[in-house]
Amino acid sequence: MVISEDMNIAVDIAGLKLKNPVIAASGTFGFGREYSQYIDLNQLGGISVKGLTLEPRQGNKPPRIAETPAGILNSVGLQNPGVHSFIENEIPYIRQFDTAIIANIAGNTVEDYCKMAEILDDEDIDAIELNVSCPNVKAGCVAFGNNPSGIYEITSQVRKFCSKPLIVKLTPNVGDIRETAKAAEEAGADALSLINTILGMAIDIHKRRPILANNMGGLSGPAVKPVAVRMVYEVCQTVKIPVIGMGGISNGDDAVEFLLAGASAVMVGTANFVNPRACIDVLDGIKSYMLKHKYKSIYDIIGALELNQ
Amino acid sequence: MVISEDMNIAVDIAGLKLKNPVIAASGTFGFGREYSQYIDLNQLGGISVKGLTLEPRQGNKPPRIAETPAGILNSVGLQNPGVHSFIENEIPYIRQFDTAIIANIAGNTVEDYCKMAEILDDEDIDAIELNVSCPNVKAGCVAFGNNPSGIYEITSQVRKFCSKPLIVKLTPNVGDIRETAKAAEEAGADALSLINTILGMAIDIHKRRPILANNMGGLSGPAVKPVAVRMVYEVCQTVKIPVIGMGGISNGDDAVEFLLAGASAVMVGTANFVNPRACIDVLDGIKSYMLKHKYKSIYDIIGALELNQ
Amino acid sequence: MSKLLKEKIIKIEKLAPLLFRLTIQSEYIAKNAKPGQFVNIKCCDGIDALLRRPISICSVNREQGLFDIVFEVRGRGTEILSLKKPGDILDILGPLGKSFYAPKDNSKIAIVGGGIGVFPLLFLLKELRCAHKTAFLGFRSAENAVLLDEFKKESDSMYVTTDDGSLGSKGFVTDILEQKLSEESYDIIYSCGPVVMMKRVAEAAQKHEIKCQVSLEERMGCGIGACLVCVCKTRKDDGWEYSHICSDGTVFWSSEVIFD
Amino acid sequence: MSKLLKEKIIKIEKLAPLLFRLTIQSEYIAKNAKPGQFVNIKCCDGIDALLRRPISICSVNREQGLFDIVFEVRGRGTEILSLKKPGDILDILGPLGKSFYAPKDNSKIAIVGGGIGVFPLLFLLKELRCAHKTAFLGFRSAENAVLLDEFKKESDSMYVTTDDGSLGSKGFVTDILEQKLSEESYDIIYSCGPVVMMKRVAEAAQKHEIKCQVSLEERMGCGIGACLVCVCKTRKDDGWEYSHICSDGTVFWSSEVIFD
Ligand SMILES: Cc1cc2nc3c(=O)[nH]c(=O)nc-3n(C[C@H](O)[C@H](O)[C@H](O)COP(=O)(O)OP(=O)(O)OC[C@H]3O[C@@H](n4cnc5c(N)ncnc54)[C@H](O)[C@@H]3O)c2cc1C
Ligand SMILES: Cc1cc2nc3c(=O)[nH]c(=O)nc-3n(C[C@H](O)[C@H](O)[C@H](O)COP(=O)(O)OP(=O)(O)OC[C@H]3O[C@@H](n4cnc5c(N)ncnc54)[C@H](O)[C@@H]3O)c2cc1C
Ligand SMILES: Cc1cc2nc3c(=O)[nH]c(=O)nc-3n(C[C@H](O)[C@H](O)[C@H](O)COP(=O)(O)O)c2cc1C
Ligand SMILES: Cc1cc2nc3c(=O)[nH]c(=O)nc-3n(C[C@H](O)[C@H](O)[C@H](O)COP(=O)(O)O)c2cc1C
Ligand code: FES
Ligand code: FES
Repeated sequence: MVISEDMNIAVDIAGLKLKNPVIAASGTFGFGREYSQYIDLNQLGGISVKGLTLEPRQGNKPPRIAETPAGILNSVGLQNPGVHSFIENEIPYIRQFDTAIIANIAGNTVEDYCKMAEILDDEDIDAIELNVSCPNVKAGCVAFGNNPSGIYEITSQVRKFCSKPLIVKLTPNVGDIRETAKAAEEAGADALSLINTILGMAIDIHKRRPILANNMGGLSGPAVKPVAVRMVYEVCQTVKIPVIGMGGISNGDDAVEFLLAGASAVMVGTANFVNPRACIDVLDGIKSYMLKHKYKSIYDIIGALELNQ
Repeated sequence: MVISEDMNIAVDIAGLKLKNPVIAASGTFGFGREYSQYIDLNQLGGISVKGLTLEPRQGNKPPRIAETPAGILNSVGLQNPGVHSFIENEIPYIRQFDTAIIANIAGNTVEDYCKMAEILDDEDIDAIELNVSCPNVKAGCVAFGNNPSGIYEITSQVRKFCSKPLIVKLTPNVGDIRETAKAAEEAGADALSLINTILGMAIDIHKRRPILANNMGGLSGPAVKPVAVRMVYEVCQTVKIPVIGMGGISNGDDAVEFLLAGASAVMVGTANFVNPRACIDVLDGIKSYMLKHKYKSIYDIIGALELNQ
Repeated sequence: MSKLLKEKIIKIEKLAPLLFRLTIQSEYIAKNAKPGQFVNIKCCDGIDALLRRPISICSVNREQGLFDIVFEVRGRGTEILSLKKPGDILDILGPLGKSFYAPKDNSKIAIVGGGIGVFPLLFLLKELRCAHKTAFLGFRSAENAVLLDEFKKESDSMYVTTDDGSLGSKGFVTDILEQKLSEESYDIIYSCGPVVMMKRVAEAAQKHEIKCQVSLEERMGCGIGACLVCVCKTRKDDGWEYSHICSDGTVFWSSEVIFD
Repeated sequence: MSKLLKEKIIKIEKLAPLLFRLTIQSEYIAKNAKPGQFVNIKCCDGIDALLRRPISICSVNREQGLFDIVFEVRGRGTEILSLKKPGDILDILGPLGKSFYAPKDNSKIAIVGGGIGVFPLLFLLKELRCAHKTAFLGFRSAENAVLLDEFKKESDSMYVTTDDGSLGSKGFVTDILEQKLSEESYDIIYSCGPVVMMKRVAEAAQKHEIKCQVSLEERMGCGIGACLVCVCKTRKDDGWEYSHICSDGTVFWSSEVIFD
């Protein structure tokens, strides 16, 4: 751990106050429980929990994961115990720790999203993250995420039921992410998070079939980092609301790229599988970078990128 | 070299006859010359030459390359000696070898493309590849590539001046690549090639600037393979014309993924930098795979993927 | 409790052309591991073979603080692992997963292993203190039938089959098992190997009303129950659900599992 | 002619905390390499540190068929390289690039090196058979000022500077060069190091009307002139063009180069 008494690394994401900018990414960190034996959850800025649906879901057939060069494809398909079980069993557990709880939600219809937002708005969570971009379920959230009007519609509807900070998570599977970003902002999102996974496929050449039972899946991990950094930069240049950056972050240097590009916080996903201490290592790495360059505040880094002429 | 007397690996891509399905990808193989000291160019199915413009171009400022996890970003910006110098100095050189010559062309206006097609149509080349998707030049080809109507317009115009096989190269930086693919097919393309590079950015965190002088660049290499395979599969399901697949191919197994997904041939790009013998290794790998599984014809593999239910 | 450990490789042996045994120094694993558990190994630093590879624990030496794994080279990760040298440090997460049910001392048990699934059962045999142990071991060919001496030492009777008949009886290990089951019975059967094999073992056990545990495999992400990728179908009152092999298993009662 | 080679590492020495010398067995490179040329090294199999890393040849031993490189650990590739052991096989492309101009036997020459750029000039000094050789060597600090004995042996006079004054004179190597140039002249100056340094060397050479060659660096893809990424601005009749450092250089006449 880097000593950093006089360093200010707390961030405020449209009312979501985080003691540091490192959040565990949805779907990669369960409900925190599983990682508590390897790291002190109190040290995390926040946890975005596994994507929740109104009713419990079993998800897709296995295999649900394939390794690709410097990345993975997953097709979990939103297996989760449902929002009610989350409220009953998981919130109390995570609340033992001093870390923000972000409820990541997904649905098949606008009504699903609204209902979940309404239910969760009364619960002890810190923010809601709209997953309108999961590539692994057939109906529903995909359709909203890949066009500006879909995003606008769902965001503005959910907004009515949500008094907590509302984060809209954007998909990279679009022609111009600035447009979906703008739509979410105009519809009342408090913040944006990106990127979700990139649609991909891996083939078992000996079986002549896709490795994933679901055929396609979402790409994440180091491989996607340059695409994610570019998109975060583009979005930060386009909207005024804060942005949470993610995609392939494995260490502090990776996180600093996103912060420089304009992200106010970062999420760490796939790296948790490789290194259960990844979130802490990312945080320590950010601090080392600040120490080395004598930055006192995380806001000295956020958006500090200068373009080459 | 795998012995394969009775193996049929020749492919016919809408009249472009290749003795085998392995082509060196545009921009990664110069004009063949540079690699002739490491491999026998006679063994290649074809060479897609460095992207040509009507007039010579100097390209972008350096640095023009950045390494990313399992990939590279490049922003060469189409440095090339111009189409006339190509005709005078390069065609005669490559023609010494028994391999197909694909002229990759790019321009700022539809007229540029048409003029080049008209000029090249009389020359001793085997096909024209329209680069309507280079992310590294500001004006011009980007604008055509990222929407169906742009692709339709340019393809149908160029078609008028081009009696040779016309390949349209698609960009992955779109929401749905099936739409640009369909547009190119409808406009008269003989074949499609994909993917070009994915727009990305890498940041030097100590200088707080993008590594590339041009700030953004195109991602290629192993990292993009799952995205490329997915797109090739999607396009092959959508159009009837043949497809040339590429994106991260480094060995025979990678190439077989693209062939199974429906590509009639593959191009090898970034891998040439890592391994100057990459094209030959890819070819040998395809043959080994065919031997192992006792395929007699390359057409037994092409499109042979079965989906999981 | 599992831990993230950096442990030293003590020995590496090539048992067959693609089969290796690694001996690793680890007080923690040697002390805490139970039969059926696995470790999740980062085969190399960096992004090449990005994910950890799950490998079962094949035996432990509690006094010397050592444990063994036996693995087959299948792809990039296991290839890198096979090139390790004594003295190299390995990044290990473990021990992970639930272990086999411990039978009563006077039980008569059988283990049924196939292929690479044979080796984790050696750990079980070694740990079991019970009246009578029978080992049914199936291999592809004689070449892969290694560590037979150890299996022999740890069991009261042993049956070996190979697919090609190059050692023991020719055929599937389940053939012999089914044959034996018509003659004698066991209190419990433990099985690890290919799904088709375990399915047949489960069916045979059910037919003869013998308790049976199987150790399942699936592609994994985290290995600790967080990413939810490693599922298998298990029964529940009103139908089925997806359980997670890494954390709910890898060992399940065969009656719980829906093999389809 | 360059070749794709798999060659054995003979020796690895740590010269300073982040500075290493590798000795590699290669008949082909030892026989064919000329001063100023480089090799392009695949630091590891697989995708970690994907691209080859260009490293200059620091000296060759033609009799024994060996060559040396000296490199600084900067990132992932050079880190992996620094962990190699004697006996490891290295995947090398080389020798690449154009070499330094060979001066007349009776010439009086100077080399001006800065930082890591010092080391390729040792090869040049060793090969040059000329009347008088002066070495100007600039380092960050005493710690990095290694192989001085060898430079001393190969030169008739030698000047060393360090940025912090911990060895030799404090300041930039170009300060001493400029001072010396007001007293004596050289037939040719060869330079390798940071761009700012080479720019000053080029300006001093021009001022004193001395021929000057510089060896440039840029991020590379292929190293053989195919990918067109490694450019520098060079003069031509009607203005400038982008030349390719890997194939048109790395050595250029300083009068050709536009430093901006
Ligand atoms: C709980 C468990 C215990 C295991 N115990 C052993 C053991 O003791 N000895 C042994 O040789 N093998 C064992 N395996 C299988 C072993 O994990 C795979 O052979 C190994 O992961 C293959 O990795 P690779 O890099 O060589 O292959 P690649 O095909 O390159 O791997 C690519 C990806 O697929 C995964 N993968 C590929 N095959 C399998 C498989 N059969 N099971 C799970 N994941 C796979 C890899 O982990 C990796 O993520 C076990 C698997 C599990 C789930
Ligand atoms: C012709 C030539 C000769 C060289 N000779 C030497 C030498 O003799 N000794 C020595 O220590 N270094 C030399 N360098 C610099 C050396 O190539 C880089 O330090 C090295 O590539 C850094 O790789 P890395 O993986 O450690 O760093 P990373 O930063 O992890 O590398 C990332 C990418 O950037 C490239 N890169 C980073 N820094 C440089 C740089 N300064 N120049 C070119 N590419 C860079 C890498 O090649 C790689 O593609 C030379 C460079 C060139 C172009
Ligand atoms: C196994 C897995 C499951 C995921 N599940 C969800 C999810 O439920 N909701 C969501 O918004 N994102 C989900 N994601 C996407 C991640 O939150 C993140 O956006 C993506 O993985 C990119 O970050 P990374 O490269 O750091 O993993 C999942 C990712 C993985 C790998
Ligand atoms: C340095 C470089 C230059 C390129 N130049 C061109 C070009 O001029 N025209 C073109 O159509 N594609 C160009 N490409 C894209 C490649 O042809 C190919 O589509 C892409 O790199 C994906 O394949 P790969 O992953 O095998 O490299 C270039 C790629 C690289 C890396
Ligand atoms: S591997 Fe992640 S839940 Fe089992
Ligand atoms: S590195 Fe490819 S042209 Fe110089």
